[in-house]
Amino acid sequence: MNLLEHSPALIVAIPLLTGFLTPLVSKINKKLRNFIILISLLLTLILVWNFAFSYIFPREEPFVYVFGANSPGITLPSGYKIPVRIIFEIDSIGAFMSLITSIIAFLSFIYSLEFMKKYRGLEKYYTLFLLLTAGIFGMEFTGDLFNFFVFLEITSIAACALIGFHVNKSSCVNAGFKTMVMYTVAALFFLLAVGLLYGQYDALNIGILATKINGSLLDKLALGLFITALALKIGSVPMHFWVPEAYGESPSPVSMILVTNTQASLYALFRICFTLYGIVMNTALIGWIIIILGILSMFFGATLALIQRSIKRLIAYIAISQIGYMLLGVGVGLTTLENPQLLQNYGITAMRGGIFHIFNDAICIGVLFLISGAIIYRTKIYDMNNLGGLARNMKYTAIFFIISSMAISGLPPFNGFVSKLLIYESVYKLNPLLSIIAILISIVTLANFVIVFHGVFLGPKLKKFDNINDAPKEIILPIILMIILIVISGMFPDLFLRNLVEPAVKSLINKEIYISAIGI
Amino acid sequence: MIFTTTIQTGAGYWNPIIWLFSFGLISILIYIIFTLIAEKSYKKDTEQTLPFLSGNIEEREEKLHVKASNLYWGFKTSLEDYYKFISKLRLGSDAIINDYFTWFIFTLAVIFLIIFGGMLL
Amino acid sequence: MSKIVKTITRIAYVFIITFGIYVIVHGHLTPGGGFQGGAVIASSFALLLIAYGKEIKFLLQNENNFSLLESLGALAFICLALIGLGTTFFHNFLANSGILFGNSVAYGVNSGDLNTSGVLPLMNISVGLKVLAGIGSILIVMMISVFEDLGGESKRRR
Amino acid sequence: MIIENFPFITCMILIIFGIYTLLFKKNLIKLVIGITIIESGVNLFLVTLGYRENSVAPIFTFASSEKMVLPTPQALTLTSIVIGFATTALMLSFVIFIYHHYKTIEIDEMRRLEKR
Repeated sequence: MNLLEHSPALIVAIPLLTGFLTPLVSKINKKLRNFIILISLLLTLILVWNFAFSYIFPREEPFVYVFGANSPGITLPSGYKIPVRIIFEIDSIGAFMSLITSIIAFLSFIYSLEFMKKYRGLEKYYTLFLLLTAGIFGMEFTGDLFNFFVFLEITSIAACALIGFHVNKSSCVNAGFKTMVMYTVAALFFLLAVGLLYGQYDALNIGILATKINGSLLDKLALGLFITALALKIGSVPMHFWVPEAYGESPSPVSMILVTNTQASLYALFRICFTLYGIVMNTALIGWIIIILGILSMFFGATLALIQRSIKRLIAYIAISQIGYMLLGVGVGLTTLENPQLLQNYGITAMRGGIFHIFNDAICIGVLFLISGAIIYRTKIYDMNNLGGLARNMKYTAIFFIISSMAISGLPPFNGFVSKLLIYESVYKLNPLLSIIAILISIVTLANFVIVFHGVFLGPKLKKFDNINDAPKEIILPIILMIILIVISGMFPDLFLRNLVEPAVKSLINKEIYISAIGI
Repeated sequence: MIFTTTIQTGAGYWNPIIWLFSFGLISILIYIIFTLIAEKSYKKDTEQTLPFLSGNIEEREEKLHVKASNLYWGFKTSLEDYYKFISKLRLGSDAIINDYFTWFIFTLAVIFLIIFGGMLL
Repeated sequence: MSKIVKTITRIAYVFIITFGIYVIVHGHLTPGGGFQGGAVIASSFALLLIAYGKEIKFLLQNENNFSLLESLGALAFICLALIGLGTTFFHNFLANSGILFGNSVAYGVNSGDLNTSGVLPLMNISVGLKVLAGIGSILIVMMISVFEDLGGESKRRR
Repeated sequence: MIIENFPFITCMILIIFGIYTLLFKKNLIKLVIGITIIESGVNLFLVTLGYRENSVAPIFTFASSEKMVLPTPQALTLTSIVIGFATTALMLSFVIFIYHHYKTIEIDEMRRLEKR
């Protein structure tokens, strides 16, 4: 076996290893520490890209990686086969999510270098950061419900400790506590659902459970628990409370990677709805639940954002409403899953829109958090009412803000427009009302960014900002890289749709391939 | 070719290159039209460009900026009832952990209702 | 704390630590393992901190070293897993090899052999190290902030 | 029948107690206790799933019966206890820091202080 075939394990292990190496190296030299983390994240990025493009996307069937042995199960002397091993099972959508995670984690680290420089306790910050990254990769790779729970809790703990990183600010600690309570509750209900399934079928593996599941009363109970717990983790209305707290109070690079963490839970929701329950349950019903959650998130997120005063909280509410679009797109795909004709007619298009929007949301919301971080880095002010006229001092930041906000509110010719157009035109065929709401919410989103742009960047020059200019290179560099990604994916959406999104959509729809890959 | 950018969206298609091209063309057209019908009597750097504040003393420049939370004032005021309703439902930012958890249990109950009720239909 | 508590703590903590080490080392034979043993050892730290308070300078001043020990434990764990990469991650390369912990397990009823099951005892030990250091450092940080709170309040009362 | 289901009933009761605590108690420490109660309920549920009649734990030392239970549920429970420990520790540390800032751990008090 060549070393590249161990990529799934290495992708999780390298950040973990570096994470625990960090406190040791930090004793010796701070620069060496930063260098090691940079190298490890770069290595992870390269490994993820190589793995995705040489092992996942060209092949139809998912890649199964078994820990500690060569086959996923053991055969007892009596001939009974049980899948006892820890396995990673990666298909196109998992690889797609991990691509996003690797980019975001790498850029977020570059940004942290300068942004977090002046704080103490950085070795703990980087340890938690790398732990969070490893946890997100684990969530996206695992083919086992209990391991998913473990990685979910790893990310919860790391994320909440990062949210409350500024322990001398009362709002940060408060946000960390609230988020932790909600995350833990969600994870416990998730575990209860896993237990309900295990008690009936003696399996934890998603593929094996999917072959055994028969839609009994307990299965439905577990489905309800799964959907609610994961809907809390993705911050869907009416369980969105932790989102503005967490995104709004955490350091900006952390907010960016938290968006990816949220999306990993979104991936799990899709995986459970499509693969685990896709065969036995009425998927139209689950699809409608997800559509309703999506519509609620879109509507309340965008309208509540209008009355926010803190710039980061406003973006957090926009992030809630963007999650709604993904839920809407993929939910519409889910309603048509049982009907191949409707699926071809509009279901696949909706799912393409929804999945492509995951990428757009990670990039655009991420860069918006970075930009707000750049503003906060220079002015140390969160409240938009005390800001103004910054376009005179921070020219490039203002331009980047325009591009990213146009992209996320769905204005042509950027990437957000493409995914939203795909969603509008396909959702219209299911129910015109959904499409109309989606378009209206896009307008409200744009209005929100007009508020930010006018309040922060326009207006007369303020005296207190006289000696402020654009943020330093280390902060601008990741922003520029992400803006380039936005522009490229806006100019050549076909490149992304055909090479990344379509395999992901296919792997969600063709659930039998995922289920049969374990082979027990 | 890798860079074929036309995307079929179900009901239509989208091509950013064509869009950019036509956008540039239309902008140039509009610019030409506006320069043709522009006001000829406008002169730069004269008194006619100053704002007319009906005799009031001009405020200091810093105070002229409309603050972020005052933007869309009318819109927000007309939606005041909606925001009051939201805050009565404890969905806004004034909710506490108990409210968060109440909504969690509520959603759980509703989703159970839909799943079990939907099966009966 | 009263003299009785202090005396009993002084006697008991040695036994608690010994028992914790037993639980860690016998993780692959009896119920227990790295986490449980580590938690047992850490509970002795908690006992010391509660009984003696600020007198336990050995613990209170060594919070950083505890964090280092914690990372060392985790590093050892991951490195052991990485060495298995010859076949797969987490592969038990020491089992039945005859080197360290390398005896093969006897079939049927037997009294248990400590020198078996390959990397598992090593992993138990590293996990135990991580857990005892991790819980220890958490306890120390919590205790320090609690002492600060108590000190602050008494100052304000004056 | 009822005796067999007794553990399941117990963990249901535990979970309901935890939910009650989270719904109606306004003290941060009590909230953490509520979460811990739910957690114990879930852990009890998991470990109950692993129970099989007349079989022994899968330890080779002095094994008296040939029937051994699959240790997966125990492993799950153990992992979830470990994770629960970590989350509880993190939450309690947050509570300590909150007490540092507000000098109270009652939610109502905290809100009053925030508004001022």
